[in-house]
Amino acid sequence: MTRSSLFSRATQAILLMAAVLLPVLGIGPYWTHVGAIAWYYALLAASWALLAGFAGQFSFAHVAFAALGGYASALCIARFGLPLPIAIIVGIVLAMVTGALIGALVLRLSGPYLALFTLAISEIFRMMLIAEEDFTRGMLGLPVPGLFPGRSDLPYYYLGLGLVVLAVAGMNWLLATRVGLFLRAIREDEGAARASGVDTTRYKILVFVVTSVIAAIAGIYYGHFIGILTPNMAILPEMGLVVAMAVIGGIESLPGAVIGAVVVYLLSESLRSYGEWRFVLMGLALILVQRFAQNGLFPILEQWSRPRRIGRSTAKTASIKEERHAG
Amino acid sequence: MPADNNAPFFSVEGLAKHFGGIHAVEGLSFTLSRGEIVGLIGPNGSGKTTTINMVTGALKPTAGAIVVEGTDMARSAAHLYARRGVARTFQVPRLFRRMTVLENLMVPALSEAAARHAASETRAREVLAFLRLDHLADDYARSLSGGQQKLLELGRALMLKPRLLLLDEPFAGVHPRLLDQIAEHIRSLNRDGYTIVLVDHNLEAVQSVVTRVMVMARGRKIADGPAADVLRDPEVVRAYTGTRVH
Amino acid sequence: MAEVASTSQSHDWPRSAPLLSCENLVAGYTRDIDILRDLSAKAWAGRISCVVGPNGTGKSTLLKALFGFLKPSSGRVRLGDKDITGQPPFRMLAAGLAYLPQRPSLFPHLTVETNLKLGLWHARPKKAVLAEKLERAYARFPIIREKRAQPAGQLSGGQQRQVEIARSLMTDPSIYLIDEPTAGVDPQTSELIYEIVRDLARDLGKAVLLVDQDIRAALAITDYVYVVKNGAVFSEGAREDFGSDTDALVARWLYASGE
Amino acid sequence: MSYFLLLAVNGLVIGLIYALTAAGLTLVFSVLKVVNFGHGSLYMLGGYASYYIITALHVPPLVGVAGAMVALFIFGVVFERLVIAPMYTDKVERKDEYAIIVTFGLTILLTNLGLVVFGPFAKSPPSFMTGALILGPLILPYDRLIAAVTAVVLLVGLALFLKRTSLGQALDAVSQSRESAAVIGIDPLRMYTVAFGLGSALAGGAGALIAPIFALSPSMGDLPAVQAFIIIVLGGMGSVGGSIAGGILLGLVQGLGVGYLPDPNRALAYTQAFGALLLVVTLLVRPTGLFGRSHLRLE
Amino acid sequence: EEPIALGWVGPLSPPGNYSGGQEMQWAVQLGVDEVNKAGGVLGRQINVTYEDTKGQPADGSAAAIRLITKDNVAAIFGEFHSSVALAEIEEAHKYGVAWVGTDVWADAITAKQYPEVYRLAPANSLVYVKAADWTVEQGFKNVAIIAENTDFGQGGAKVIADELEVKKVPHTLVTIDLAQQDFTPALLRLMSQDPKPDAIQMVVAGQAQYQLVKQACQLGFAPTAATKLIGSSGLLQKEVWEVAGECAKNLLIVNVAQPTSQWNDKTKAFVKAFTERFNRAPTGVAMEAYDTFNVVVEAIKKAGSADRGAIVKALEGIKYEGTNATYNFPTTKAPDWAYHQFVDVPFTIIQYTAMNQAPGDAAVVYPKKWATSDKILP
Ligand SMILES: Nc1ncnc2c1ncn2[C@@H]1O[C@H](COP(=O)(O)OP(=O)(O)OP(=O)(O)O)[C@@H](O)[C@H]1O
Ligand SMILES: Nc1ncnc2c1ncn2[C@@H]1O[C@H](COP(=O)(O)OP(=O)(O)OP(=O)(O)O)[C@@H](O)[C@H]1O
Ligand SMILES: CC(C)C[C@H](N)C(=O)O
Ligand SMILES: [Mg+2]
Ligand SMILES: [Mg+2]
Repeated sequence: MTRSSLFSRATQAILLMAAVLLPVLGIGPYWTHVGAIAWYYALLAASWALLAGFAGQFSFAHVAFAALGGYASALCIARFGLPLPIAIIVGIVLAMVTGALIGALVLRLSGPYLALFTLAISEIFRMMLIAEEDFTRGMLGLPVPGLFPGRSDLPYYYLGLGLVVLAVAGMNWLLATRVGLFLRAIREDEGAARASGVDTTRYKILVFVVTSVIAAIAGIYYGHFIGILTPNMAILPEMGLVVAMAVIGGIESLPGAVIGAVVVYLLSESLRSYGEWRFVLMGLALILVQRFAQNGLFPILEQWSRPRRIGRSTAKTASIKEERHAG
Repeated sequence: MPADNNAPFFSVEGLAKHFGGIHAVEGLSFTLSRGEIVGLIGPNGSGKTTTINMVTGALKPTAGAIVVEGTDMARSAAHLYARRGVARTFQVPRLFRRMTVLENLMVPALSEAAARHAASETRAREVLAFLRLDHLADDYARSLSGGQQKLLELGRALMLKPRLLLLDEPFAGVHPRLLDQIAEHIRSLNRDGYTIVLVDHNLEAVQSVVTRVMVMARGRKIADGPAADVLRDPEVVRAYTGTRVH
Repeated sequence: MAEVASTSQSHDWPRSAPLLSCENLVAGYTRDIDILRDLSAKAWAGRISCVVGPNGTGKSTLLKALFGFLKPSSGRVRLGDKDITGQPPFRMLAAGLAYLPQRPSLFPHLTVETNLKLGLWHARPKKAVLAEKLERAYARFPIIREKRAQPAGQLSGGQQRQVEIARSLMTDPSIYLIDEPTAGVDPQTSELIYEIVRDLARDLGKAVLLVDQDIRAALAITDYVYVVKNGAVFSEGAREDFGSDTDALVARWLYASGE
Repeated sequence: MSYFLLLAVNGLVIGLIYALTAAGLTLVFSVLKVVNFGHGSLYMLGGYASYYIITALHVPPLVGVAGAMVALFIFGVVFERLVIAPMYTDKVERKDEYAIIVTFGLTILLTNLGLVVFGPFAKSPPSFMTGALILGPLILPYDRLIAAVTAVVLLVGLALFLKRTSLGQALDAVSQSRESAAVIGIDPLRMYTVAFGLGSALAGGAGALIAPIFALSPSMGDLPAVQAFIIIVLGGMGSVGGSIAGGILLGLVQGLGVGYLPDPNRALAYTQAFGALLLVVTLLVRPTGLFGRSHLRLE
Repeated sequence: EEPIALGWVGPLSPPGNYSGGQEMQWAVQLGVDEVNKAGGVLGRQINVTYEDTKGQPADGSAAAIRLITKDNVAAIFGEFHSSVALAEIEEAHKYGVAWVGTDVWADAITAKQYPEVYRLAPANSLVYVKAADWTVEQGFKNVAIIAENTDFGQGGAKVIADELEVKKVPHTLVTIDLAQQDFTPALLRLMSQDPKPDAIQMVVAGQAQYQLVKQACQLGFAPTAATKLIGSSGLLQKEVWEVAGECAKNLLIVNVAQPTSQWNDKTKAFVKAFTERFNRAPTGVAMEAYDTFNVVVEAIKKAGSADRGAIVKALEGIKYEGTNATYNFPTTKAPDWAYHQFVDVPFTIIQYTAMNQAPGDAAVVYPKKWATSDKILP
């Protein structure tokens, strides 16, 4: 699995450098702001890629976890007057518990049933956010205090970037251990994985917990950064956007998902000047990218750079060996 | 593994599986002593695969007990069987198709908590070499030919270092030359103390490996005993072998 | 690559026009790896041609390429004197080519009977014809009759194989491509299946291209043998040229097709 | 009492129309294995298509519905051929997921194109029939009655088509195995196109039936799309009968849920949640929905 | 010289009320073109960046930040949704940029008393106290309030409810979500009450009202002799006739525009220009939007520069005659929402009396001084 070629590591390093340096090189407050939001999506897309791309658990509740984290933290402050760090911890713990619960509930579900079960859960949660207006302020939007004084977005930008790097590194580490192997085995054939001695229940719950926590952290970050939360952060089109980002980047690569998120979000921002045509173009772009870069962008990037076929024994060499046997 | 042939380390009592009205397995009982190598044969649909599914936890029995070293595991999850050293292959290969051949073997190898990565990989490569799949180690499992998939299926079970190995038609679709080698390997595993249950329709091959044969028909066991005797049993001939084995 | 050409002159049907033939076929699953490398083979009406060889050598790939699942990068596939290279697979049945793949190919959620009926989907048969063909299939494979109302996915492995064979017998093509028909099938039924395959050629004049690992049983009914290795024909020859000693023949082919 | 009756009937009627949307979605899913995010916008297109057909050609509203279905069938076929079909080459590793993106792109594209092209102001085709059926305590606007009846007719027709015709069987076959279908002479790609076309037509038909009831807007498909997702899973993927049952059940539960919850404002806010909750409970008990095919693998 | 950059915010796509947003945007465009044609302000052209806020608070705050940091606007104006406005003013306040609201009614907007925030539209308390009093005057005994779940809806409903409470008129409140399409369950609930409400006050913006009108009417509930139906400005768009048909007849509408009889020359010119250019008659919202833009322009003139702080200051002392009223922004802080709140908003209740009627031809039933009819129709 950890076949990440020298190039892809180099590209990642370069991109990371760029991400670190760009704001100080003067992209201006606006693009810093945009970048900081892009990190929110990057966290979601990367963790969803782990959940769906690697573990095969196509959950549609991922943005709901972001909302859960965001609301939990904001409400702890607004309603119970808890200090910020405690509020954040509450958000994370809540996501952990809920993630485990959902992971346990979906144990028997697969494919579309899992996807739509989680969609339903997510909708119920969103409905609650709307309906329990007295507590959540519903569609009015819940104001959230900021994390940093002053009005610069720079600290948020670097916080977001740091979270993305941490999350991706953490998840990649997880994938490099046997857990990664087991998750993919579960995705391929749960029964066969069990027959191979893998405690599938445990790992499925684990992956839900890990990814839910990351989603919740993303939501907490987003809430405190944007300063207002509405139930709409968990609507289906938002989920669709995260899926699109992950898939466009290449669903089986966490850095790929990050790149996908950044590309898609920047694209949607830069199309802004087209006014009402903006989303028309956005939709068109999604379709076209998919039509012509069918396995996602990241694999293409990797392919360009990689010398033709390395390190993979091919059937050609296979048959040569076969000949030797025969001879 | 010491072969203490007296202690029945695995036994099945009154096992049954019903699918709606279909009684796929009914009142099946047998014991396996440590180190035994047994053939399980019977016509298509006689309940062999269903039996394997039950005694590895993939299917919950409708009734009956499955006792492994004194504990009834009839309600246990599949991975617990694997942890206890009960491994199986699938009749139609169920590989991790979008994982490489090597990774397919690493999954069972690492499922044991104490397993080390390097040692497991060495062993996996040994198994691959034996199955003549070593040149395909980095290919996706789904790109294997039909026969190669069966071999990998076998390899995956071997990686669990099982004490009881249940093989569901390991010979089907395998070239006779390789078949002979696999048969030899199964014999040698048995010599090393593995207990083995072999399901296959290639009676010649089964006979060359096992010492005892159980025959199923319509979900029930109709014969059980030394291979030579059982295969000459007229009822077995009528129900199953026909004219093919003499 | 050694060509074990036949030395005997007694039979010249192998030189007659084949019903299905491929010449210098090159094909593979990915662009840079060829599995079939310059492979030529034939199937004659009324004859069974058998393809043997080690695992992973390209036998199934050959059938897939003939049936159109793989587009050859070079070489021709001819049906009679029609060039059918690169035709999509779903056209093949109508063109007279039936295929029994090595991998399971039933529709697991449909009943056994519906699966059988779908074998004739392309022909849109009359009800009476369909009923008669179904009856024939049931008569041949009693277990299928017993299970006809069950979803095919609930059958045992060998039972499913029987349904697949019965389904491919529903149609009346002139050529059969058969990949390991009896893998996983019990001995009695295997015997029946080899009889059926033999009758397809002998009595009904079909051309059969049979891929098999049960070399003994296959050679017993075969007319012409191809040993495939590394995606090309390693040796070939007519069955008749070797007299009637099947065991000797098997030993010989086994040697040739082994590793 | 009559209050609950009215709620139940109203829920039933809406549920049936959503069931029609759901049937299209389930058809596309089961054959192409594509979760069609764009279904709601096809529904929207259907509504506008009928509007323009009716106002431009001055045909009766139901003819407009039929016209919308034809138009959407054509749209679906063209879209599938242009954008989805090319993905079914062996080059593409995970077709299903990529198809999701395409349909997601489609929905963004269509909703916003709808805004640009159809304008931001509400439109509504004429009623099928003005007035309401009044039977004692029961009040049912004719528009809704006619839409529900038409939906039932279309759904039953679809079920018969899938069961009885050879094209229907081919669709079912392809839905289970693309390769096996080719082995028996069915062109899977053609079936994909047919299924997508039919799915679009059904979505369009539902949109056209709703148009006189709820009026048209570029975003009119958002809510029914989520409802349709819930219905197909509730009923069981790939089952038209399941969609009907799921739609009715969803409609009833949502209707009556509103009635039985004591706090009126909460009750209304939770309307959609009742359906989702129903789904969650159903799946926990039956992981393949009410009428779904359980998982079978070839042995 | 560089053009002066201004920022407009408002809903132009779902789930916002984009039809209202569109009207507002057109009216602003008209104003911009007029000003620029006349040579601009302070000799500089004006360039307005239009931000679509989709009716979403989060998009609103993002839009405000974008306008302020990227487009460097001198002032922000517009908006239709109160909840979104509340998010936007936080940013405007943070950066010290003037924010002038067009058609947002929640009290809270001005009640925050941010120096940068000004409002041309009425506060809920301004309008709905009067509306409630009017229902009492009309002798309604059982009022139902249907309110959307936004700051506008909830705020407005509360104002009405409080006033009815004071006047001891029984009332019920039902909250709806704008994403819904079928309001039948809500209506059935009201209908099954005993006694049935004799007036329904809808505190709902935009097109959801069409559904409410149509569905209430199809149930035989309202507007009927027994139950009156009172709505808000979304119903002034002519599409109400297409969607609700006969059902819209006898509808009552709370309108914050002057009746035709009171139009000044500016109003007439604006209506003419708008109708010619966009092929539809403007509703009150368009006039407010046009006036908002001109108020901002006036402030720039008065400030003598496009400096953000100067504009904020200049707005405070402004007196500008627009199409709909003559605007000024008091600095009193009692009641809290009165700060920078324009108070003399023209306020009428009109009633459609015939199919396909234009709002200008509808009967004015309130206030007395402008009334064209003294009784409301059944
Ligand atoms: N879908 C695939 N993608 C890539 N490579 C494949 C694919 N299927 C088969 N191959 C490769 O092609 C070669 C030939 O496979 P094929 O299935 O034709 O073998 P075979 O001769 O039928 O073997 P067997 O007797 O085991 O069925 C094998 O080395 C296999 O790895
Ligand atoms: N899920 C199921 N639902 C209904 N019947 C089933 C199911 N699985 C198996 N059966 C039935 O149970 C019987 C036993 O099947 P099993 O697969 O155990 O046979 P087998 O002995 O392995 O046969 P084979 O030699 O063909 O592999 C068969 O008649 C089969 O149809
Ligand atoms: C009726 C509308 C003019 C109210 C306004 N849209 C608001 O949200 O405040
Ligand atoms: Mg079996
Ligand atoms: Mg093969």
